[in-house]
Amino acid sequence: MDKFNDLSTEHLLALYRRMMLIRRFEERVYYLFLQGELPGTLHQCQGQEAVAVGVCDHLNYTDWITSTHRPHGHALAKGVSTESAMAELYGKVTGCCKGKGGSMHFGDPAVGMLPAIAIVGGGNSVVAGLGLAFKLRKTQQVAVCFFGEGATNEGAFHESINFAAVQKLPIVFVCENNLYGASTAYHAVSPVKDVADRAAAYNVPAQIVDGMDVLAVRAAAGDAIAAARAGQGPILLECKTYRFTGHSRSDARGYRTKTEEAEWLAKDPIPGLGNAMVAAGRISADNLTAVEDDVMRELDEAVEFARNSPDTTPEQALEDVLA
Amino acid sequence: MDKFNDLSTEHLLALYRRMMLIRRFEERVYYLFLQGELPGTLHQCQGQEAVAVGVCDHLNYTDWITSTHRPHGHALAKGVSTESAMAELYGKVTGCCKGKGGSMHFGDPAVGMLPAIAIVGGGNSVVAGLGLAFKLRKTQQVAVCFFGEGATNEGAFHESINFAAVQKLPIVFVCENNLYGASTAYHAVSPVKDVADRAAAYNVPAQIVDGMDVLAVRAAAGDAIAAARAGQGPILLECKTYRFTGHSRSDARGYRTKTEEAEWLAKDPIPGLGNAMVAAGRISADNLTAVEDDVMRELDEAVEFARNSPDTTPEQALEDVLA
Amino acid sequence: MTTNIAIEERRLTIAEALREAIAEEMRRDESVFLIGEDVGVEGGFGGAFGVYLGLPEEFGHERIIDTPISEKVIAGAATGAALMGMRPIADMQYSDFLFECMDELVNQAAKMRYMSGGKLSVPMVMRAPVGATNRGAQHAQCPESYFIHVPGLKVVAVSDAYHAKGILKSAVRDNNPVLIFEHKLLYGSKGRSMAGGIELTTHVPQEEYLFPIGKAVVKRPGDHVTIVATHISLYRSLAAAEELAADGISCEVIDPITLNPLDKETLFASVRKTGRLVIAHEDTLTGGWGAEVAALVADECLFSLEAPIKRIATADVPLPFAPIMEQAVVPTTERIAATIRGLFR
Amino acid sequence: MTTNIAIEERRLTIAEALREAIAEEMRRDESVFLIGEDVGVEGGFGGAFGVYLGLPEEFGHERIIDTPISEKVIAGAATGAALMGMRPIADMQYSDFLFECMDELVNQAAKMRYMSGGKLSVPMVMRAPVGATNRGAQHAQCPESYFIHVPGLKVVAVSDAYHAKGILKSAVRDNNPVLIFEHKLLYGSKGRSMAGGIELTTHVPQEEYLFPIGKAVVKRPGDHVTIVATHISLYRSLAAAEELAADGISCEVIDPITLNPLDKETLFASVRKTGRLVIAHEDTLTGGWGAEVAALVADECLFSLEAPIKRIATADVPLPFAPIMEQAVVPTTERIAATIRGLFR
Ligand SMILES: Cc1ncc(C[n+]2csc(CCOP(=O)(O)OP(=O)(O)O)c2C)c(N)n1
Ligand SMILES: Cc1ncc(C[n+]2csc(CCOP(=O)(O)OP(=O)(O)O)c2C)c(N)n1
Ligand SMILES: [Mg+2]
Ligand SMILES: [Mg+2]
Repeated sequence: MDKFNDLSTEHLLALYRRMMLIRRFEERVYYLFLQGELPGTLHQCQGQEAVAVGVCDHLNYTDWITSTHRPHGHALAKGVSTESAMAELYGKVTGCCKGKGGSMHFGDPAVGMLPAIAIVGGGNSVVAGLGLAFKLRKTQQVAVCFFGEGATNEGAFHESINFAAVQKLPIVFVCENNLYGASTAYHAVSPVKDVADRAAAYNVPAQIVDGMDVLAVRAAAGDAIAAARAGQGPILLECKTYRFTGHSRSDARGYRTKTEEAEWLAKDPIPGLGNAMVAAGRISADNLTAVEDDVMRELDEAVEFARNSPDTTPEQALEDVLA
Repeated sequence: MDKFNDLSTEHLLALYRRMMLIRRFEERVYYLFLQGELPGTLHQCQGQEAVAVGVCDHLNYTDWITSTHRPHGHALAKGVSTESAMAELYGKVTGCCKGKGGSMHFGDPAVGMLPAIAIVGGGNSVVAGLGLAFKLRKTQQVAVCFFGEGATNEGAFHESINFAAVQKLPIVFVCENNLYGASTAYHAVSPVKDVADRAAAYNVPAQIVDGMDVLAVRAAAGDAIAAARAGQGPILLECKTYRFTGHSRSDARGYRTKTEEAEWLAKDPIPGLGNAMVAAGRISADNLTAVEDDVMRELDEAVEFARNSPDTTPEQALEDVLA
Repeated sequence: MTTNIAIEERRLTIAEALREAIAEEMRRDESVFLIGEDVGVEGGFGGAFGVYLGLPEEFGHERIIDTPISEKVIAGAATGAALMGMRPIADMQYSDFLFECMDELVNQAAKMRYMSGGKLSVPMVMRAPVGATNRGAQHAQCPESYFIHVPGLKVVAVSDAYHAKGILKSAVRDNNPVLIFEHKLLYGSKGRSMAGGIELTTHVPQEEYLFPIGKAVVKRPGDHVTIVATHISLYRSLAAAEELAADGISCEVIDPITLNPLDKETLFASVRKTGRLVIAHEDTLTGGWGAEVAALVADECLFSLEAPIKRIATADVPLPFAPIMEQAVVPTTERIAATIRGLFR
Repeated sequence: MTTNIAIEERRLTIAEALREAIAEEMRRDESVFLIGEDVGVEGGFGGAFGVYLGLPEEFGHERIIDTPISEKVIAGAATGAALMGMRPIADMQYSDFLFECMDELVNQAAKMRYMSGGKLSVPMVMRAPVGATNRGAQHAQCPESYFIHVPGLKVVAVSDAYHAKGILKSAVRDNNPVLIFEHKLLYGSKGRSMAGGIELTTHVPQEEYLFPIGKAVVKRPGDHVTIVATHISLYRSLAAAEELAADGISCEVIDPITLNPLDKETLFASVRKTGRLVIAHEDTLTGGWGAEVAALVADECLFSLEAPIKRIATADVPLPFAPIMEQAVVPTTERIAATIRGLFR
């Protein structure tokens, strides 16, 4: 097995493209937000792309994920269409949630993603039910719960993983440990070094993964998802990662140092994979540029699509409360 | 040090008496309940006396405890007067909570006991504030949180011990692991063998204690309380114990075996201590009988007191909502 | 016809009726399952009020799921499973514990459909026992009113076996989260004397039937005053109505059954006829569901009113333990009757 | 007098006024402390809306306590510390997260005094920002109404800097748990245009003052209709009143400030004078606090009413993200004005 785990160049480029799509999506929507074109707020995931992409690479549309207030990367990795994601941010009726969800509630049942849950720990509670449904139906589906390290201090984290362990539910708990919950450093509010230190309290296997390396994430997630699918119960993956931007769009990041930021920027997963592929002679630098161009075109189209989509109507606000 | 940890005979007899008081109190109120003299329901603690007594032996009235739906033993161990406890069960205005609390909310600020909290895990949340107040005031007071093993699956357990660990609060978490939460066996709903297995998730020291041995409890609690008082942060004591009766007054205990019950009955902490003292020549059997007689007299008086106490009035129901 | 007589003799308690409803729905639909604390333990209680006795034997422990003491995950698991098309019936031993899973109910179960733009639904049922029974403040609440305020939830209060069975079956089939509140003293398991002599069984037909969510029932027709009441207060209202009839005051007593969405049609028609409205509930007064009923009528039927709208509710206190105090704060037949008499002076 | 002019020029935003109140109370009383998520982190935000900027520098990290993301323990620790005689001010970043600690608020903080037979008290404050700001259903709620239903809690909604400061100081000194709800768009930190042009500062005197819990303020006297409103709806009501004045409809606009206990005296006096009542709030309609106000008036002032009681509230939906839809469901000046005009036809 080579350093790419014998993945085909095509496959590697697909991973690269997916990460690039997320990165440029985030940059584009930030720009649009600053232009005043997008309402509300944004919680962005630049830097964390490898986690979403590495995990979701193993999932079918019939597998489900839950996400958080920071869901753009998870959505694009799981297959929510770029157009419908963009349109959602514009509050258009063509958005993945018909303009009702917005940035914090990205999701699409068609590709196996619940509306993201912006209550910290909320996805942890709800994912228990996804796993339970799959177990009861014996369908071999898997549920993946994405959450930040900050969420591990919520009661929901505890109750959910405990129940999942007892019931041996097919759930992979993927903690994106980006060191901070809003402005608060994990170590300042948690007495353990790693989130993984908590898995023993539930007799659940845990693994610490380099969340800046999409191949490392992919490998660990592959094992975890396969185990969950095989009925071996839940697993906790702690992916060490970093958000390159602020917590939300107005965050000046005064609570962390430039040195720390620079250290993590150096681990950027996207050039990380791209450069390695070039160095290994799998592709040329031009291939990467082509991917990026392709992504930019997709984003241009998505913005066009969103801009040209019909607005929601006041009447629509009253629909979809009850089934 | 002898097997009694060099405790004076007087001290040992006091421990014995306190356990006996709790045992006979529980038996008496069960009888009164069956007679229709007491309203509501009862969650009793026969078999678990050593935990409450061994722990509270180290506490001053300025130290505080929180308790649960099963609080009679904690109350009597902490020093709530037998009369006011009994009167509370009668719903009399002389009760420790003026008849407003009842069996599940026993408590008395005068001796350092909050009204017991009958929401499983509720005391765990609130005790964080007791510890925090003591820390902020630098008073060297300690808070003890009593809870069952069932409570450890509540989010409150997790959030509270995590916060206490981070803040190094002077709290001793005393888990009375009596194997069952209502009808549900701990092992059926928890993936770990011991509650103590969870302490590492909070980087908190833990100790498993024979909860049927008051001297063992007393020794472990002494260390834990001293450490907490010295500012070393929270500790988790898991006391293995058993309730000899049902979960509440109407429980036929069909979910556990007679064999298991017999095994635990054989470990009864009260004759355990009494017989050991006699065997060691510290006292004679007559001493024990005298203690028991004394306890019975105290209980007779308490019942008399309660019966003769004035009823509450309808008007009093409207008082004490706001300060 | 003798057959008819035989059928009419089939009287069940609410506990039995609920058990039948659950069993029937579980037989009918593989996606229905039960989840909660102490619901299926062998040698256990069959749930806190014996509703589930016998169900694990028929349906097994896969579909009767005993949980840790973890209300958040009970509600979360029910929500999540419902999102995947299952039809969970979740049990909250006492409704007082619902406060432990408010986020899952208010922010997740109720909002998921809307946030998904109508692409998902949450067909779950949550059952919760309410009411004061000499157990003090944390085992006595009637928290229905908190939930009528949550868009996306349906809220039901059942007061007799017939409607309990019919509406629980409707709730299981409903594609929305439905909370069903039942009064502990009305289950039948605690006996009639604890319930103040209320008849605890009703006729429940052998044949399957449904009772719709959103429909009220006129329990006693009358002309002079409309009483809207649930649970024990409903029976006390009926007793007061009986008493007042002797004085020539004719009360129309309505059991709303569904508190949200409320059957406004039945309510408004009655008030337009009687010109007077009294609401009785064991939930506390301020911000209770009676306020919503009053507000609706004060908007839609104001000029039909011949007297102030009166609410008879539990006093605004945490429930006290002592029976004397407890009885002093909950709505009694006497208070209901006296309040109504006051409207005719 | 020039001095007076100078004093009147001291205008603060609500965020600044709250900060002053907290600082003054922390200086005055050693037992006051602040606890919440991201409240005191160095280089952080000073709380989600900047209210706490500068406080850690003055009071240190012992008294400005940053917690894990653990709402239960924030509320539990505040309750417990208050029981020990401390006076915590707890911060809930968004009021939507209150559902994570309902048990601690409803079952513990509110009931501890009563359960202890009046021997204990819980002098805590919990602050929580409300309101829709284009963030979707889980960051938009106005959950005041849930809490007016809890005996043992006091509930306050502040809408201007002067009263915000005065009542927060009273709340800190109050011996009961007090929940204070503030509207995100009114803090001043998001700017006036986000708030639809509302003037976001008011005069706040240099000298210390308190404003009592339980007292309403008549923001605009009038004769024909009483409007009770809070937060943004209050300003929209004032705008509607201005507009209606041109049509000869004279509105009395009341800011209740305290939602529980409500200042019934001011409310009833106004309705008896005007004969008409309109309630406007951004909380959703069904079971909202407007229902309680309506129910009280329909009981106590029924025969003073010359028109149906109208409630203008957010539609019964989880809040939508898209601004068009959000604006369609919250109370607007137009809806308030149109509803009131309807009462005079
Ligand atoms: C229950 C709850 N509490 C607080 C918040 C406010 N909040 C939003 S994101 C956030 C930090 C989350 O940190 P983490 O879980 O590490 O995720 P990250 O933002 O780092 O991706 C906080 C405190 C919330 N949304 N929900
Ligand atoms: C939040 C909550 N959930 C459920 C209950 C119902 N209940 C009361 S006691 C009990 C079992 C508690 O078990 P454990 O913590 O082990 O204490 P034990 O009864 O064994 O002393 C349960 C489920 C409750 N009171 N509160
Ligand atoms: Mg984080
Ligand atoms: Mg136990």
